[in-house]
Amino acid sequence: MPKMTMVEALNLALHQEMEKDDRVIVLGEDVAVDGGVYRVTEGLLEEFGEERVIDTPLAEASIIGASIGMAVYGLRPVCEVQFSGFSYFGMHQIESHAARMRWRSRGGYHVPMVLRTPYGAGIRALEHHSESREAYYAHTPGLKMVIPSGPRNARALLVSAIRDPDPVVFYEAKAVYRAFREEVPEEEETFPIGKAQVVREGDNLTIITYGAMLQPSLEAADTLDEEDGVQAEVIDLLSISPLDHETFVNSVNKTGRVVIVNEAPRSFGPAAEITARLVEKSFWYLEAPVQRVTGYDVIVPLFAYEDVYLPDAKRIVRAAREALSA
Amino acid sequence: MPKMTMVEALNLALHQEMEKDDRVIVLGEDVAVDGGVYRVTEGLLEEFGEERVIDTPLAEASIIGASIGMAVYGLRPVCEVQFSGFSYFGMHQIESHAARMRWRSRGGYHVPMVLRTPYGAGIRALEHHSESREAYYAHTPGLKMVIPSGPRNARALLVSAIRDPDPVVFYEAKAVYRAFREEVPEEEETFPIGKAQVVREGDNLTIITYGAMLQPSLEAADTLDEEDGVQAEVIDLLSISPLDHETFVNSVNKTGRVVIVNEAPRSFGPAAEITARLVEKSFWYLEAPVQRVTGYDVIVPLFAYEDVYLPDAKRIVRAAREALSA
Amino acid sequence: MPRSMIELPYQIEYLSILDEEGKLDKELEPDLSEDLLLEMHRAMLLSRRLDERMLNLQRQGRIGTFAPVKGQEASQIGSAAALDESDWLVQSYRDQAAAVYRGQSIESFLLVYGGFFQGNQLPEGVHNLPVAVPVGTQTLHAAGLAYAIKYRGDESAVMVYFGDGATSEGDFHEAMNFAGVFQTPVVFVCQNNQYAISIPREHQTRSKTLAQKALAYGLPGMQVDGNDILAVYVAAQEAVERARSGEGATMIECLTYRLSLHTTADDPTRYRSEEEVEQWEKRDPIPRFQNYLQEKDLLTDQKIGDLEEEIEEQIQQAVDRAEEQMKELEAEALSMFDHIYAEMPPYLEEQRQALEEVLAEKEGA
Amino acid sequence: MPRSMIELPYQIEYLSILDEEGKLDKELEPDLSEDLLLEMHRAMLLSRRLDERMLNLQRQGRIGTFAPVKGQEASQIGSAAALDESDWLVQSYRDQAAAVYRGQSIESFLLVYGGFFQGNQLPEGVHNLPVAVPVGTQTLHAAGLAYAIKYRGDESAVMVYFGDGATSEGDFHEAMNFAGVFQTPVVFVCQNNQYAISIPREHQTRSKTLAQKALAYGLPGMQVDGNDILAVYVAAQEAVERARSGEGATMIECLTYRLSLHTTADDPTRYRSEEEVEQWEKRDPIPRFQNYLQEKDLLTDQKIGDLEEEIEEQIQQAVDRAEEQMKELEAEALSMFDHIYAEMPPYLEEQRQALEEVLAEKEGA
Ligand SMILES: Cc1ncc(C[n+]2csc(CCOP(=O)(O)OP(=O)(O)O)c2C)c(N)n1
Ligand SMILES: Cc1ncc(C[n+]2csc(CCOP(=O)(O)OP(=O)(O)O)c2C)c(N)n1
Ligand SMILES: [Mg+2]
Ligand SMILES: [Mg+2]
Repeated sequence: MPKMTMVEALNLALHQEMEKDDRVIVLGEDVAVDGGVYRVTEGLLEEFGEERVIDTPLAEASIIGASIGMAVYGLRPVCEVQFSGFSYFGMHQIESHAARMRWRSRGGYHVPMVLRTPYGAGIRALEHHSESREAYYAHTPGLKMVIPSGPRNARALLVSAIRDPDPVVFYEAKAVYRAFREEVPEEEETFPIGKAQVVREGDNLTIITYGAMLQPSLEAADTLDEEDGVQAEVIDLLSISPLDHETFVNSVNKTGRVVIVNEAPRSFGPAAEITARLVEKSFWYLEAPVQRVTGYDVIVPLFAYEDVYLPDAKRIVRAAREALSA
Repeated sequence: MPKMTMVEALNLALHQEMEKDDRVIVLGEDVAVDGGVYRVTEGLLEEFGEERVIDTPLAEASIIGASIGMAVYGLRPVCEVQFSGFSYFGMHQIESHAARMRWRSRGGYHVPMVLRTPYGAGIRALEHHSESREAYYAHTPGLKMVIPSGPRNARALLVSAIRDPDPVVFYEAKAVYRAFREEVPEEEETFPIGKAQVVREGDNLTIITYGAMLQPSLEAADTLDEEDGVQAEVIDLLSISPLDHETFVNSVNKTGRVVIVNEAPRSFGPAAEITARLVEKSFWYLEAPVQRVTGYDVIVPLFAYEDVYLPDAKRIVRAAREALSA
Repeated sequence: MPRSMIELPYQIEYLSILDEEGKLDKELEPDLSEDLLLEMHRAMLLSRRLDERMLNLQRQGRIGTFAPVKGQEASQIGSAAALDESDWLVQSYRDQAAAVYRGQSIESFLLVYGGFFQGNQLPEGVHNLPVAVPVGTQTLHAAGLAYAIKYRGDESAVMVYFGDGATSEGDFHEAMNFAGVFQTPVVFVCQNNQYAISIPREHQTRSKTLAQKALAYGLPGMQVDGNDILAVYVAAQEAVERARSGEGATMIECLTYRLSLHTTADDPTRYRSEEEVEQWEKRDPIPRFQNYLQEKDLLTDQKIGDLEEEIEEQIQQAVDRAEEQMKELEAEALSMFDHIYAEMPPYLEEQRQALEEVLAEKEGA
Repeated sequence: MPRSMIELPYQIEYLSILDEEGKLDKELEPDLSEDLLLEMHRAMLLSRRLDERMLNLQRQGRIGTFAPVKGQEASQIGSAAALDESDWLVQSYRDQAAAVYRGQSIESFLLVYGGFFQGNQLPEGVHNLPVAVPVGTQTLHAAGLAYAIKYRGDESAVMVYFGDGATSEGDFHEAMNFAGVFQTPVVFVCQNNQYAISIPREHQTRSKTLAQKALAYGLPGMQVDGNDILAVYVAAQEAVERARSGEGATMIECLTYRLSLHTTADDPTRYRSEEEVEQWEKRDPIPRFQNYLQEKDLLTDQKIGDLEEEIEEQIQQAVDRAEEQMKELEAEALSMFDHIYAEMPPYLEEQRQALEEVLAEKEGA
């Protein structure tokens, strides 16, 4: 199996799905000739031509709105918004139409589109290039919200997202894009949307996280093992919506202690919903307050302080010890 | 003191603030000649002229974006988006600029604007006219998010919002607009943004809510009193962000049992954040799982089923009994 | 050329064929079949009577808010008549005339405006999109649909309706630009009915015509008398042909007038004068066309009378069916969980069950 | 007029004064003071050298991504020079030339691109808005600012910069329309540098010029040679005058070229040819204007040499100051909590304290 970065793995998924299914088309700013500013769509133009790999005008609402129309006609548009910080330009199309067309038409039309967009901090970028606003989408009925954490699951989830009959917002962690390589099989792999994965087993504590925060969470688990003799179970959500609470509830019912890690701002963020589900499903098993390790409720600072802003293994360990000491 | 509807009370606030301060101007679709589709801005054109009471073209991003420019120049625009379901058209202006201008300019410029917009179900309206998406705004650093529950606090909070040096998203519950009258003093009243209010005292249970959900919550409290002999403390949040957790934490530390009521969809909604704060601050006082009584995670149905969709006193009572029986 | 004028590829045309005095420009008169002429007439009349009936139902509280078509029938029927079944119609919230003409049922609209989303289910084979309420947003769906049609090598056209107010929204701009760049087969039909709720056309934009906005996208734009169904038909037909033959998009501005309320929640006396409305009543598209047909001996007073009765009966039956269905559907509140996703995720299933319990309890009580 | 052409109030003008061969149209030559001419020249040169220096710093990892101005200096300085101090400049992310010309410091940009938001603090009295990264959004701020100016009866104008790509965004459309309807004193300056990252101008929109987009809003639009600082100045001056005198908004399209990278993260060889770049290098605005000044005996080789040295020194000092400040600011991470709100709410105060503890612990470790 070749070792790939997340960028390469996503590119593989697009190549293979486009080969298999001529309904799949790719559109966005700079996705064709330039191959995408992160090169996720590299080589697609050459292979599939400009009718299927479309450099659009600079207008996000139109990228999203036109994708809706394409999807209604039976295509499977995979559109790219260059940075998630610019996806709000099309928020009205997403909320008012992508998420509702199936419902509005009583199943007569549906919108099997994927909105791919890079999110998150950690790559020394400009303002608006470091946000994590997955909660907007996760809070919107009718949408699915997926965030892979590494090359292999990114590829599998993108394939699943493309085949999903409903609109999927697909966040790609810029910090993971080229951070490490993983073996990714040439043969098709999918991963069910709405399922979380236990990536490290443990009995003493549960760490729930996703996306770029998986790596520091695993690092923290190692530290806890080495320094505290604590076995942390680490859960990678992969889907933010539908949120697979069954998997993390099972874990917390076993460990009784939990740290949730997300890089989005804390208030009204993903960790809040996870906490609420735990309170509903695992209340009698909780032995300590749920710990949220998150971005602060501030504008993500320009990059001089982004490492301070971002949750890291240190902060996660700190929170874990808090949970363990209660 | 005259008895007023919420519409009249909001209108009073606008009249008085515009009289006092010529920086205050009002803009939006149909706010001038028509007096606003709900008549909240009625009479302002006649009194203050078309330079201060502006019928804009039909374009929400421009209403919001132009307000930002006006605010930077020192005005205090109170803009109206005709229904909150159309505020996402300007989401990029809100997220990228209204919420950030102070931060970006290191305090050099700020955006003292109010974005007034009717929200919520219960008035037999068309699609997109019944949503509650306050969580989008509450999750966005740099914004304040306010939702009054009745005529008197609506007036006081609108005055405070207009005077606030930061951008305030001001949700007005359509279901409350003309639902009842309250005494509203002619003299100026303000109410601090970021403060909740205990509107009914009780020792057995805490109900946390806001906006249009206050009425069914109070009704439920009455039922609990009459039928169960239970004294519910009812907290009206008024501000969703900043969220005044101190007030509800104090209450829950006393009662140990809590029901949160919001009409927004449940997942990733306001009740989740309130739950998370309680877990952080009141964990050791909680005697039962927190109950969320919310809208379902569906598109708000057209009006035939909106009463079924909306939380009502019955569902609140049910949840309260659940909390009490644990 | 240091200081010089730049020549633009398009100019803006104006078209009128049958004017408000009933004067016909014979040279421009389209050669339409008797059937089509009568079908268009019937569709306009049906829409007018449906408006009246719905207004009644609304006033009696039997349905909720809706937006009457009155005055704009020619703009809708004239343009929709230029479409084939395989073409697509992308509608907004005031386009019942065209939608019904294209095969949606009257009762489906009654259901929707009666608060039942079930009405939005389209009959098989009707290529309409459901009503889009957020102003201007549907123009982008049309642009994307048209792209897909082109990609598939199909020969259909897409027609999208929107109002004068909608031209101010960014989505309209982006849709026109998208359609221009990719030469997609869309016909942008602006029903300029002079108002966006209370905002008059002149206050909506400073441009002299709305049609000229097409120039910003290198597209042809045309202004027509939107109360002249012949002019609307001819313009639409040309644009649809352009679209089908791969020449790309066109914008048509139909000059018309909303003779009734914005919606049933609106009070137009707050923002416009009776005289203005009376002026426009004289330009009512229906009598104008009716006279034309009578002069052509295609209609008589007797035939019109029969037609009116037939239409009344048709509407009455639809109302009856709709009210019956509404009664039956009342108990179907759980259907609010349907069609949110293709497959219901577990957390929704849980919520659905919770609601089921609540409903059972209510029933029990 | 059954089928006829509609006359529009505006046509689109093209303006060039000093062409790429250095040929001067004497009749159109503006009568500018020696000081202003030299000041504009210096500002262009400063920007060019700053670009080069920043590229260096970026390649060495001392600052992060930024967008070079190279090639567009005349469009920026020519237009900004038409503004008074009391006028407003609303900038985007490639407008350092104008911003510095208007009084922002070089080190402030170095700080920002070095990752320190502290650089965005504007000096007192400089009426620039901070850099807006989301394409096109700033046009609306300009429209609103201008409205406020008009409301206050002040006589300032607002100038807003944006690119060819930005004209595709809905915000541009809405801003132009807003400015048109309310006749606000805005000058929309489009720096059409032929690319939006990799997307060439022709693929951005089907319209022949960008200037003609003004017609959609009933506004005057003009296309100028954006590498001809005299033409840019004259067009801008006229538009600013129009604005100040209450005649409303204007759009100016400056035909120019981005000679360098989109940003330092970009590889332009992927989407454009060397020949094309070379063609445009011949139209470089700086030598063209320099020759003009030399022919006017306002500059000599000697003077240019001195000026280059002076600029190098100026930039060096700014770099030194910036790097010193960055070092000092490194410890100020807690300032990320500042200026989120006028007053820090309690929950933020709590988070700030939590971070303080984390930082203290790290320091301790
Ligand atoms: C995005 C959005 N903003 C506001 C509204 C509320 N609204 C409904 S119709 C309307 C006016 C539309 O005017 P126009 O486009 O001219 O169409 P008309 O109603 O005249 O047919 C407004 C403001 C809406 N539906 N969508
Ligand atoms: C709304 C938005 N979408 C995408 C981007 C990413 N992006 C940055 S610059 C740019 C191209 C802009 O082109 P143009 O307007 O011509 O300006 P130029 O860069 O050529 O000066 C893009 C797509 C952005 N900053 N904002
Ligand atoms: Mg209209
Ligand atoms: Mg450009």
